[in-house]
Amino acid sequence: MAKKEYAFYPGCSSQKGASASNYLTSVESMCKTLDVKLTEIPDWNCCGASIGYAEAGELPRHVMNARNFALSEQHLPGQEIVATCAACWLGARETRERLTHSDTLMADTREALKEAGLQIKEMPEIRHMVEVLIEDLGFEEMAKHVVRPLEGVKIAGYVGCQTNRPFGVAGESFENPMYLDKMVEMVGAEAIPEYDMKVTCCGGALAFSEPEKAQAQIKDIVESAYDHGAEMIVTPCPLCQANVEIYQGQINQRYGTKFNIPVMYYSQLMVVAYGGSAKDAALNGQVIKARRLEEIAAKPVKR
Amino acid sequence: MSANTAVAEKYRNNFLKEIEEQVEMGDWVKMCMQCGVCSGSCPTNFQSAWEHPPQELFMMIRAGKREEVLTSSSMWNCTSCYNCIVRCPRKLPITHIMHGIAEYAHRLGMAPKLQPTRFFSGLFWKNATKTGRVNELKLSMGLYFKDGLGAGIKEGMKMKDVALGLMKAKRLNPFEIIKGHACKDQKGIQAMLKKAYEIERSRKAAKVAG
Amino acid sequence: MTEHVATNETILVVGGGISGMTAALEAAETGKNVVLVEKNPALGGRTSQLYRYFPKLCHPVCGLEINQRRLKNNPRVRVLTLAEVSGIEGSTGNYTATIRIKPRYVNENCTACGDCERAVEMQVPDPFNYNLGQHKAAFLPNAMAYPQRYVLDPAIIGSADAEKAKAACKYGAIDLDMKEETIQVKAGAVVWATGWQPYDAKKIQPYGYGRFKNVITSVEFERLADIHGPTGGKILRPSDGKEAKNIAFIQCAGSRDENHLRHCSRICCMASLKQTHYVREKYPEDGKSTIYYIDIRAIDRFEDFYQKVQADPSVSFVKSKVARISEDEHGNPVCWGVNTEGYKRYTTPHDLVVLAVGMEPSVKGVDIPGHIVADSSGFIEADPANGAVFGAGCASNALDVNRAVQSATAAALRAIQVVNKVAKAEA
Amino acid sequence: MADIKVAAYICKGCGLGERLDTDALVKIAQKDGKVPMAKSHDFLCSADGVAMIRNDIDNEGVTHIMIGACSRRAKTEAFYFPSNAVARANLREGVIWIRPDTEEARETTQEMAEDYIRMGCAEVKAMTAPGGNPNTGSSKTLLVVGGGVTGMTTAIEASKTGYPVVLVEKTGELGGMAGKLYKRIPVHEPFKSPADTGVADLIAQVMGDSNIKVYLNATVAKTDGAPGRFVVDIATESGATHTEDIGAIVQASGFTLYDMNKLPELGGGQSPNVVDQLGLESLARAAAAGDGVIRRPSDNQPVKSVVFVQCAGQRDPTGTHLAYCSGTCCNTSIKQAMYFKDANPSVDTTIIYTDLRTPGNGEDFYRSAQEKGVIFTKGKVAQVVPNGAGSTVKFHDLILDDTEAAMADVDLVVLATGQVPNSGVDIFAAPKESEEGAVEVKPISILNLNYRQGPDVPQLKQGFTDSHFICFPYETRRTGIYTAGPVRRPMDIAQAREDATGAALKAIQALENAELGRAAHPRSGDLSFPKVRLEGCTQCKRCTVECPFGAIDEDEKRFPVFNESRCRRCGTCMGACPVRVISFENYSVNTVGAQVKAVDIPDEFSEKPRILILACENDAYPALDMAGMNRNEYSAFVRVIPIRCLGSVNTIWVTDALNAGYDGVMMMGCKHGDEYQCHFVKGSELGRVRMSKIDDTLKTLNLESERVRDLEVAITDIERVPEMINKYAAELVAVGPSPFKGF
Repeated sequence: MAKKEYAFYPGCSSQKGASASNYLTSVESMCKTLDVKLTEIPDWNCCGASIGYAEAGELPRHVMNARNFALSEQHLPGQEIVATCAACWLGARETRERLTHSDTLMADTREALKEAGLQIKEMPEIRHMVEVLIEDLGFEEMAKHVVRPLEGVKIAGYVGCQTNRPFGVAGESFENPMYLDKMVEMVGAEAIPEYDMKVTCCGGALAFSEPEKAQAQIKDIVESAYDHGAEMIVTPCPLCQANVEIYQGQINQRYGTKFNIPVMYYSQLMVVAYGGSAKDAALNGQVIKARRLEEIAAKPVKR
Repeated sequence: MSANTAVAEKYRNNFLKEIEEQVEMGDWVKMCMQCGVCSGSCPTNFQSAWEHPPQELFMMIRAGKREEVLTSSSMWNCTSCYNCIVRCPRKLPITHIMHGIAEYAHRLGMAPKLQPTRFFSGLFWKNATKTGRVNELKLSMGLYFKDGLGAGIKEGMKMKDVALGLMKAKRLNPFEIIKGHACKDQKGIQAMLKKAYEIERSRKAAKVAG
Repeated sequence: MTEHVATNETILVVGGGISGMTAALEAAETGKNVVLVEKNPALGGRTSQLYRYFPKLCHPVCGLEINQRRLKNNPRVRVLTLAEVSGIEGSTGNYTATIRIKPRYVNENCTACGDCERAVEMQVPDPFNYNLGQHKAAFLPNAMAYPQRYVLDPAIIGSADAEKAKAACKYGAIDLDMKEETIQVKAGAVVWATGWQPYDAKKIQPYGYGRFKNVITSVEFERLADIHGPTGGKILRPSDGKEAKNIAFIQCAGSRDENHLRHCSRICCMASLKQTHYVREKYPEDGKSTIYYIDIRAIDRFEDFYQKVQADPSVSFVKSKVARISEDEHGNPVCWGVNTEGYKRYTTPHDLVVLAVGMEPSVKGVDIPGHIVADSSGFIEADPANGAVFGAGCASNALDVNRAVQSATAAALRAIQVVNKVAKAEA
Repeated sequence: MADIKVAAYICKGCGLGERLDTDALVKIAQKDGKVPMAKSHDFLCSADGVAMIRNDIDNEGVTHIMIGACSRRAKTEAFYFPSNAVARANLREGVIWIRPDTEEARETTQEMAEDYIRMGCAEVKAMTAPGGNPNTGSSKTLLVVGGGVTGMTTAIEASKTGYPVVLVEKTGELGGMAGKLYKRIPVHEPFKSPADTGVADLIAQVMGDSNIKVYLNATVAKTDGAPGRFVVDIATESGATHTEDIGAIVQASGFTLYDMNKLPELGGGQSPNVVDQLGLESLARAAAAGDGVIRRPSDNQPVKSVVFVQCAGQRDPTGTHLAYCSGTCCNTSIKQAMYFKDANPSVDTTIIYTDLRTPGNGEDFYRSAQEKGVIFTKGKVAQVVPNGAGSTVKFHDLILDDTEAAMADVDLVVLATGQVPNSGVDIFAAPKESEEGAVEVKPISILNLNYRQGPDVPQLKQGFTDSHFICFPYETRRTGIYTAGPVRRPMDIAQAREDATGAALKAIQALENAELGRAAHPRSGDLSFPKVRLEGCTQCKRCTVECPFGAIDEDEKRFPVFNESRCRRCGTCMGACPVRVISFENYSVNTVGAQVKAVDIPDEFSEKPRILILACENDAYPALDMAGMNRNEYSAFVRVIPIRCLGSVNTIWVTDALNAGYDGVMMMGCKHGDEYQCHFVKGSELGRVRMSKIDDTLKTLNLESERVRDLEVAITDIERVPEMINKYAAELVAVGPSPFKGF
């Protein structure tokens, strides 16, 4: 029996062939090492994300999330929900808070859910994978499994917005959260705590609708990483990862920069440090290849 | 526009009350003390200025500037970074108010037609709720082709490299065009959402009726 | 001074700042016996750490000198320093307070000659200067210190330095074996005047206090301007000792903020207006002050002080709560925000940023011994349920000095009313 | 006068023994100081040293003590001999700490110490231990002028403390302004809604208290006497006059709202539907008495929209209206807006403000108003145009930067006009010429003081009563008379009640100390008092005119009449007196003059100039002490004499010094003017005025004007003062030695 079990809410972007599929792969390998059992919520649906607002309205948005709660309670009773995607986590958690604080909203939601033959009782806790790692396992436990420290790799911890605000990880500051830097150090790499763009917004959905606005912000994020001598950027959020990684080419065209910095998930770093292969870490999933990590992943594990 | 004029008539010069009753979290607008932290915290406001930053929108609402507010492009600049929310000394849920006003303007059909984020936002929601899960390929295509085929191809070409990169990395699946991810119980989802909209509409209507 | 015995006709005053001293002296000068308890080694409190007062720009130590002289001439006040009230038992007219007295390691033989200070090496942070500087581990708390008697920092005890200090003292004033003692004091009434403390600026994350060296607090700025301060009265910025000439003052740093202090701390606007005068005084040619504010609260007669500052070309006002501070490559703090008067965005670098930090009670209502009724900010409310424990000064509200003195004088009368009843009953 | 026995004690501790030849000092005391009983001690402030002195007092009959040790500000507990005359020669802070410890400095340092011993001995002999003012009164009754919240609170609190009270109210009922209010600003958690004023309860307490005698429709016709023995005539409606013996007085005469008719541009006086805050209160009371609906005065229609105009006629830099902020109007408008919202949330209430001022928990009240739907608009109102029943409010919306902003068809406009103190006659006001046609209304005196210096308490420029309003807010310039409430500073009920309670204590304290013949603040407890030798008086009236506290009257023959218990012991009268007939037992023309003369003046060839420093004991002297503590060196040629106040400096000291061959005189006093820092308010100013005339004296002696310096010194000038001294010493070398040396 696994050390820890959770109902898993991977979210749309983490699905096979989707923009964060590499996130999912690495998370699965990571959890294997850490002996954390994730059971996907059967037939889970989209959280609506923050960008859905124009059409979503209030109740429909909450109903979408409530459906996942209902399914989780029904199929995985007593388990907390873990999300890997910042938006999923935020959306679900926000719904949970609103429903707890408004009886009307709760009643309305229940009424709507009936249409899908579902119902919610207590509603499970909603956790982000990072919370699980830090709060349920702890750095010590995570560090135990490091067999291939990422020595000498300088990594900028880019936390972004939605894992950090408005809820954030308990005990962390909104303006200067340190957990990602701690994780970087935990895997034996070199953190950049003074990286001043660590909570700057990547532009979110505006990267699609108004690229120039989003890319202006992404430029600052990448530039500052370079200024601090980072070789790669690490993030806990799929949209951050995609936005910061895949537009570097366009930004170079727009601003005449020469950006080409890999953007990784914390899970990928951990898998490599845990002795996993490039494949386990889904390093092939990078648009901008993380050569240093590939090299390290190729090295034999010193046991 | 009839829906619009109806409410407008009902509220006459009390736009604030209209916002309080029709907009998600709208009842917080009156609590603003005009310190400006929200406006100063907004990243897009410093990349390319908002027409009216949040705190100014709140003042305009109190001043009854209905037309200017609802037709403004401002709210659509929100990236949902939540900086304003965590810094507001009055704890106003500003991000949600921005979304709320945008949604209301959109509902009344007063939001700027060509505002790309307005379009994308709607597109995203439809895309996500159609099958219960987002189809990223259709989502981007939909966005590029919003202004017709020609423009679509042009936009698409611009994004060619990005798309290719993602495909190489197996993070964009061309076959999603035919068959993408989807929930099994789509009927249930549709029914559930239909109901949700009904309830929400009736509640807001009830308020208009007073 | 003389150790009169405390009885139920005695008034216990807790806190030796301007409010506590005032309450004690006003009561004593009306013929009542008072025990005055101060947790620091010297009286004077927060105001003794200010460079100037608004609106007269006079020096707080001037009033302190008068109050100390009143004290020296008045045998009715018994002063206990390094002392804290840990418990209050009993009821109106009949209280017993438990007082913990920390060792000073220096007895009344001390003549304040300074030989021990010269003898020791060890340096320790100087709390009188908000730890901006250091002083010897054998020290006089400050130039105006009353009692005028040296103190040994506990850190020195057991070290060779301690022995040096002892050896250096010709008057047997140093007693390294002093221990903390706990005494009980009877009193008919208690005036609680423990004053205020600056809100912990670290908690105001967007301003980066603690992350950026050149972001300091308003109370720290007072020490920079003061001749007795760590820079000898020069306004130099912490990061590189460079003259700080372009200074930002950020209002409501912690106050009027549901994430921090819900109340308005009242004094901060006036304090910043006053501090622009320091900039002008030290850099008459090219000093520059910018005040970022929500509402300037220059209440009643202070308004004309505000108008004078407004007329000063070296001071500009921006109606805006600064959203965040970043730091540029020269170590200059940069203020980000929007001037809400007509929506103007700014990202302005300054040499130094001074946070007008809010005021919170030094002892929160819930932590006051006995069951005291306090408001949500922890200020003592006037309430019959408090019996004969009366809040005074900033323990009872966010007050400026003259209001604090008023409040303390009023509290003294309330205490006198109680002990007069006791006297009548006992007579 | 009983024969005196002087003893001199010289301490060898704190390095005095090493740095100075203390045996020589003992000899100086005996020889030059003519004090046969002179001793030295290794550690004078020790139990043993103090015991030695005590023993001499008890067994050797020593009455006068000269202590040559540290500053008079140090070791006060050890050297506490209240029943003896004590002088302190400051050898530590004043000599060895400000001089370098070098061989070449040794001689001048020793000379300095020797002079201080001579001065100490001379001073102490000229002193007697003060016995207290015999001319006391013992009335324990408080007079409270004003029956509003402040006055009633003062009366109740004083009575609770055990003191009888006479309360005089000019109208027919108690309650004052607060009595006209519907509700008050909340003072308890959660600070969300208007609260009961509590006035009715106060009135009941006052009327039910046999210890409080109330005169309604009454005014103070005449106030005579001094603390402890005031005699007050109270004129009542009936024309009858009642005379009361009073110990101390609290003036709680309150305020009047600024006249909104002076604000026609804001609609003041232009329409019944434009009211001031008091007007709104009466509408609210009327509503409460009726169906709870606040109605429009013009046509009695329910008010559907109301606009509050903040700072109406206030915060005006142009000087046309009030320059200050009344501090309470923001909270009041918030409260009044709640009158509407609590009764009917659909009433539109807007508050137009420039800076919203709700200090402390007022912030909760502000938030509560927002929750209730009160709209706050940051703007400057330009004009209120009444048209028909409604009004249009034109303003500059400062947030939207809309100069044309306007609100039409406003049912009711409330002007937040400020508080104007009822402080009576401004006895120092220059007569201002009234503009065309306007009739200059003479202010009516509140106290009708039968004082040489006028009928009321002196005021600050804005009409509030004068005080050291930061450290010592209660200290007026009329001893035993305290002011409380809005006459001191704009206040709301909560503050006024606090203030009233404090004032009650001060009044009680004043009458208690007056009975014991003691001084009041700032020399509280001082038993010395001014004595005058009338036979020498020339009726020049300088003392009666100059006394900062109006303590001295004149009799029909224009001789000064001292009211000792009105006196604060600053010595300004003594300094002013050209014939030197005024003195204190322990501080007189002689105690200082003798010190001036005691200094040994080297001849003109010695290149050892002598500079006399007269230093204010509250600021300059401590600054010199702290300079010493910091080891900031200054010239060994100065001889410092602490003085009570620059105002007490008698010209004779300066001329004596110059005649005796001093090369220069420095006078160090506190800042004067509007922002005065002198603890005797006018003392330093008067001293300066006096000294500005010294030049004539210098001319008659044909001396250079450089020989006298008048300096403003603050207590923090621990570096500046030594610099000034050294600079001046250098300058004097240039001027050359005084021609009077060796005469």
